[in-house]
Amino acid sequence: MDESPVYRDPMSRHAVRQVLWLGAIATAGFLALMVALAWASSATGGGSLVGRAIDVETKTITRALAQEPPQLDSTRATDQVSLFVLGHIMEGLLRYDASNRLVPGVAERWDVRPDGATFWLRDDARWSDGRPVTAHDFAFAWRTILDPANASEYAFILYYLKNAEAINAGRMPPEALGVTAAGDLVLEVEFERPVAFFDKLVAFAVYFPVREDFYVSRDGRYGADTEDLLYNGPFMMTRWAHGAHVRLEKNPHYWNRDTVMLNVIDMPYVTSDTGAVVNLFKDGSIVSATLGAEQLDDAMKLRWDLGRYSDGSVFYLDFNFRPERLTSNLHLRKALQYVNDPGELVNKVIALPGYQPAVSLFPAWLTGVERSFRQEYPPLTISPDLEKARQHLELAKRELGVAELPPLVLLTGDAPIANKQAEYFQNLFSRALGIEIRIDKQIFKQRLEKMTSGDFDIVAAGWGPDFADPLTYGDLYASWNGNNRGKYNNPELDDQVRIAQNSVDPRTRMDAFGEIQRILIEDAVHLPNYERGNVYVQDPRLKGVVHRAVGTDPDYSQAYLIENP
Amino acid sequence: MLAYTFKRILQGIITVWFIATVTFIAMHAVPGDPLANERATTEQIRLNLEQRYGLDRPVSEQYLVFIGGILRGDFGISFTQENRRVNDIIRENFPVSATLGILAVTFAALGGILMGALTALFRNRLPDFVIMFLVILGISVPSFVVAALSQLVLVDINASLGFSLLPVAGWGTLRHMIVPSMVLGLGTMAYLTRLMRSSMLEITSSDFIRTARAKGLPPARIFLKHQLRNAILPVVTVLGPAIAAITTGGFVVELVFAIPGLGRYFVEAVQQLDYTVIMGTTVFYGAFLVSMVIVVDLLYGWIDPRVRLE
Amino acid sequence: MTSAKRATDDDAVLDVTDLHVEFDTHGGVVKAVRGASFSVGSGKTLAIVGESGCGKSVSVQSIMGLVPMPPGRITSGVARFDGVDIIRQKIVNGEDVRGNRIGMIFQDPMSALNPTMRVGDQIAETLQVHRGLSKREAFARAVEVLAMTHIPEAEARAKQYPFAFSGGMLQRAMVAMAIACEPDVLIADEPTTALDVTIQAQILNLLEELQSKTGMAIVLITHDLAVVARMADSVSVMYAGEIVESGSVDDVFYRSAHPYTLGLKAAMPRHTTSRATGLQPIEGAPPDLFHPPAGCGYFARCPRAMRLCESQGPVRFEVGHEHHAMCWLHHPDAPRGADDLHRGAPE
Amino acid sequence: MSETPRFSAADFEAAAVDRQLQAVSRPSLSYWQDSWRRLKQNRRAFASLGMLVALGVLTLAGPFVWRLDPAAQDVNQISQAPSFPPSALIVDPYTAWSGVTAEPTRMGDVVTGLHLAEAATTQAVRLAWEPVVGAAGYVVYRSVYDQAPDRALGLPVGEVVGADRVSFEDRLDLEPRRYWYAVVVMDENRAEVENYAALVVDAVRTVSVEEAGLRGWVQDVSTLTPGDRIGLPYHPLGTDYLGRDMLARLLYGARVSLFIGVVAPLLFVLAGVVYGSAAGFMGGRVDQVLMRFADFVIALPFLLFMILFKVTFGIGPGESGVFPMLVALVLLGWPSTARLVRGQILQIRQEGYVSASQLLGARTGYLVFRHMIPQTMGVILVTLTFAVPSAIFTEAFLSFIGMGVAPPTPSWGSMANEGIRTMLSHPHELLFPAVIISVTVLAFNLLGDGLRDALDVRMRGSE
Repeated sequence: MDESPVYRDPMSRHAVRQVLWLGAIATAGFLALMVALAWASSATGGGSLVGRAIDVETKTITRALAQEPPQLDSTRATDQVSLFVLGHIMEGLLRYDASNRLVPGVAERWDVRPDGATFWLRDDARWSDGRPVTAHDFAFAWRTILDPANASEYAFILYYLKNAEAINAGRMPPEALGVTAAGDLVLEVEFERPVAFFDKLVAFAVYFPVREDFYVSRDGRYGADTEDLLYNGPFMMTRWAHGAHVRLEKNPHYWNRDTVMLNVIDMPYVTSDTGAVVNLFKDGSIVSATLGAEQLDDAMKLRWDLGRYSDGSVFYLDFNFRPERLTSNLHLRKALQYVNDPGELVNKVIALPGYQPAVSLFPAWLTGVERSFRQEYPPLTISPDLEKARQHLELAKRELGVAELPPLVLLTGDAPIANKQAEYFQNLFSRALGIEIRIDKQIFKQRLEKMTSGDFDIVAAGWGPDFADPLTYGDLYASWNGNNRGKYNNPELDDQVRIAQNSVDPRTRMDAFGEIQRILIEDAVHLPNYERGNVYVQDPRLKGVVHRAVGTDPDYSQAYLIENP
Repeated sequence: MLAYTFKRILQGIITVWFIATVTFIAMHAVPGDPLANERATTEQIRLNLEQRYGLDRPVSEQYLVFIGGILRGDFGISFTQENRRVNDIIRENFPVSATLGILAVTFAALGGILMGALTALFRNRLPDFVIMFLVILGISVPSFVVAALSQLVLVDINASLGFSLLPVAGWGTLRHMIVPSMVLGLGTMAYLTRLMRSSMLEITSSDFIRTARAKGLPPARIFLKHQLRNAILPVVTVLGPAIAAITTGGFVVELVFAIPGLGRYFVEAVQQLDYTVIMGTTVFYGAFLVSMVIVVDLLYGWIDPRVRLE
Repeated sequence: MTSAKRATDDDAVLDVTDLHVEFDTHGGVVKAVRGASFSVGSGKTLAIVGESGCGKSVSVQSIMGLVPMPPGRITSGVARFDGVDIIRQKIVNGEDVRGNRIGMIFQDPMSALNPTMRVGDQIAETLQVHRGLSKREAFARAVEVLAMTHIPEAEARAKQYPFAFSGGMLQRAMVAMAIACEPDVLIADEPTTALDVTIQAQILNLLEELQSKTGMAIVLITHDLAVVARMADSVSVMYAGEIVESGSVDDVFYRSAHPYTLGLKAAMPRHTTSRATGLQPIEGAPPDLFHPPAGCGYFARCPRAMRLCESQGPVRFEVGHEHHAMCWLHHPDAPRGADDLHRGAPE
Repeated sequence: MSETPRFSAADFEAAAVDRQLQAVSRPSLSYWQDSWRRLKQNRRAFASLGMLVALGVLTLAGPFVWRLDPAAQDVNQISQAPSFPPSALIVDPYTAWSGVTAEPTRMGDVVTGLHLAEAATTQAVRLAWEPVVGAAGYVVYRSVYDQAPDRALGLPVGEVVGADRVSFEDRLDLEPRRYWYAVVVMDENRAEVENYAALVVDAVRTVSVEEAGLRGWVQDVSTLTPGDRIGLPYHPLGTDYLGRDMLARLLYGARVSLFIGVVAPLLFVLAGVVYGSAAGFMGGRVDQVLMRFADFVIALPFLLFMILFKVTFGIGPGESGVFPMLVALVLLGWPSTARLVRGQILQIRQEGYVSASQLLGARTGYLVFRHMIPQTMGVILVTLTFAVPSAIFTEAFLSFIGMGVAPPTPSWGSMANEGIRTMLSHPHELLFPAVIISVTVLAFNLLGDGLRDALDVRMRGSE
């Protein structure tokens, strides 16, 4: 009986050819649909041509933005990206130059006295509509910030001006502010109390000018789009597709325009994923990219030349000093202090060259009287010592009257880095001292809620500078400061903070900051972790880009292009 | 048919109203102060901010303001993106997400049906195993990995070619859409492939296919008119929610490929407790989902007459 | 003397000889059809009758290529249609035989139609494929054919979907579908089994009417002898994969030449059956086709079984003009009893 | 035809035929027995069943076999790829280095005499050099490739301010490998000059006595003296981003991920099936209301309600909320299955056998579960096998926002998510969890396929 199956199932042989043929139509249909949709979406959405990183002829550079600038109304801006864009399209009374010295901006001359300050404006400072920048613009801007209706979150930075706080509280009208335009080009300022670093304050974006008639004409939409802004800085915004594309072009009306070498800063990519940004750099689409630990090997293999800069912020573990919390016990904090090893955290766990182990609340970049603050006031160094730590632990247990410590709660956010560090500390404290740490992971707003309500024992926190003076960190642990989430209350420290706030003499202020630093370490008020920095790669043909801890960072206003590196 | 559609639209509106109300209550029940920021704000500034966003009024009143807003089609101003009306966010970012979503779903559906049919035809033979393996990989590997790896491949291709065949990231032209939509559609395609295979197997052994073959119809016609038409039913039922999920779930792809879509607003709004954006996006997404489900049910009715009258 | 060679009927439209079909199953190989031969002339109706599971459906379906292979296999056999063996080659002078030259209807109409396609379209489909008619022309023709099957307001009905049809109407639609291309042969695989008696009669009348009008041959698969008596010109009785008796309907009914045929007739209720006489079922069950018996398949249930029947399979004896039976009782040396088995003229 | 054969008279005697009743040719198998037999038949499905059982055993017995503590961190072995067990040199505990200062006398734009102040170890590499007059400071670079040809200096690991301070201690992520160092002079306005002094260094893995004791590698610390070599614990699958043993974490993580990966899909598919079949079967107004509620659930913002669940369930810090997570997964997971099953039921409801069974007085519950659900088995099994990976990764996402498993308990999904961040530099951290998840999903899919074919009544008796 022959075995050959006489007759194959017709379905399979024919069907394959037909189904594959069907597949071909399907793919063609899919592509056709794509063309149609592409046409539709490019008509509505933000289109971005695939630019190359650098175009030397047109002096154009292309880079990425970490996120869409949320607020370009300088009276209400708070976040890093908005301040970066504002730093390029606006200019305050003073600004920082390439080597971070304060130099004239809109103001040609200025004089700061204990009770106030006078600024003489240059006559050739212009807005992008050609009209001159006057003292009224600054007065109006500062009054608007303090006006309760404007609800600006940074209003407290202007509390140095006379009656500022009262105006912000609605007890006085904005006109009562201690600032007057004595003529178009002279600005008189009265202080609520003496402030030695007022010149550094006016370089901050919150103190930028706003022209009243234009502000009023936009009726509340000021800063919402390119046509709702007036520019007096080196660049102006010519294109803003929200969340997709920001384009800055040289401002022809800027008084200092001949020092501005670039014509266009194009930012057609908005993403916070470091991997994507590095890929864009690798693809030659953007001029610079910040590297994560993930991309270091790649960078070295591709033989990129890398730079690094500190972004000025410092990170630490804060304790909760409310009486019912264990962490209010000094000996327990001392025990944790002797186990804390910022060197191991930075060098092993984070392993990014930009970072520095922190030894004090005051980061290394701060300047003291003449030299750097750290050289003039070296902090007491606490090197890890297991013996002392365990002694303090015993003392703490005896004081608290417990044989074994109950678990401590470490509150942390939901960013991947925060998660990694929390687990590191959890293991460190349990292995070295036998203390059980429970990690309380919360999403951003819930974490803030718990920090304000004090629902934690230890919390991972950090602080970035607003102006180039130690006071931006110095008052963090003052009992009246809202950011003092652990409710640390030390009259001795409060006195030093008031001295630093009110005196004008640099030596007295720096001694006060030295004292604050000593108290924080001796009283183990917090455990310093690291000073954050970045490693970045930049197209060698782009020169003159300035990085700084305070002020516009990175600053392209003095940048220029060279033909080949 | 028109009456049926109208009835469904009415039900849809009620559903969306429910979604809005429940989300509103949930949003206010969740701890956390929408105005709090990393920098503690003084009490005075907090009050000013509350007045600006109308948060100082009792929740019930805020709800009425909100519902009134929706009826007028105004979702209010975002807390975090202070100058942007939520309407603008949706108007500018939704088309991008929708384009990406539709492309991804089309890619997923075509791919899924085609591969599902092939695996059914070649049951337990080589193509079945190969496609099954790809499907397993498609769903076991997190979408972030797929996105990042495909971006790397793009970079290498551009590098080796010397010019930019496909842009590595960004949005605007067709060339920006090809890779992101494929990556986004991958997971759904894997699911549709398996669904299609399962229903194809059941249909192939049914009586009316035997009749069709007895009628001497060419296999392609049998496949297209008879097998496909019946096997596609479960796929269609899943397509509705899939379109909605992809359109708004593209957060990872939008992040890696720097695409200005709506996905990121969904996630960040909840993290920031940005009430107006949460409500705006949720209500809009609810409406979009409901309309997709209606479209799918109508499509389902058109394909399978048996359920048409329900 | 058994005829050495059976004269092939020159007017036979479909002539199947020595068909063998097997299935690979987990339990081993099932020999479903063990050498079936039958043929039907144009305008004639051949009934293939037998218990369920005797292989009658498999025979016709395997010819039409409807048996999935694997697991099915046609190991040998020829099905000559218009001079071509349609087992090996489905295309006869350029046209696919199925649906065009040979139509087929099935037992359960409820599931035999595509639920998601209009009935009219499903009928029109065959015309579009085989006659190249446009969709509109095909649909119009479909309505006419549907009308031929006496479905009321065929025009409206054609636009409806299968779920809106009753069992009888569905079967009519099936018939319409099968005869749309005026096939030469219509294979009806137990067309009336799923229908109640009144609808059954209507369908059978319809088939007769269509046959007389178009002269198409009908191969009717059934287990209902009443239907055979009413419709068939010739009959093949199938048992355990073999045609045990074949001949004209009168030969098989009145001059039954095989004990199984007698058993079938005895099991059929007649007007004379009364509560007293009752029906005589055939004891036992068909043999297991995993290990088909060496001898006669019916041996275990045959009241006239002889020792020879157990050891050796019977040969086909010609017991009359085109009347054959596979039973050793027709052997010249077999004892002649007074039973009513027709023995044909002894040598 | 052949000549009629001749027989003897005896052949024609009546044979005695024993009328035994229906001979049972093969044992009759019940539906489930038949399905089980066909499932065993299907080699692939049975192999996958074996795989799943093996995974189960691995989960339970694993941690007892591989004794390492999944939470023990070793900062000296962070993100190590799988390799044979390393050994380390014992040295005295690390003490801070005051560094070297020298008065600059020599002019020029490059430092000279760049040398190692001490032997290079993984604890610290201490460089020292001769100063240059007029330098504002020095920048130290380090690369893992030769810097020479095109001045690719690599990572800027440090900056020294002041011309007189002429030493630098590098402790950044040191591994026992070769490093190329470069020291560049910064001129007065802090710009780096072109040429540089280079030094090649081979670091040796070292561990301090105190650390060996603390980590428990050596029972009795007193026996250790600097200069000895000890073997560090062996990590066959390497270590993760905090130096924890990957194999231990995979074994321990299996408990969470397999539990969630299996139980959650079962529950929410079950819920979906019941809900969907109810909607599909009853039809009409009830079906409309049920389906609109399903749309309503799908449209709710997942993240917001996860936070709400976390608050309502009152998950304290550090408590692992596996049960509430399960509830959350089920509450928000069932709609898609429900919609699918409803679609199928609508079709099946038309079938003849359903109305026949109704005629025979079958109650709705019996009707749905006995007649309708088996028909939709194919679709249900596909959804079930697809829900496994999504459940595993949703668990990882929930644990990430503090809702699911509290650290340091590992789970496959969270290990994979962590591995993504460093998938280029340390691929093994992503590879192992991703592979084991894929294997689990493959096993479930093959089993699902096998079950689909085994349970499919129409395939009964076929291969």
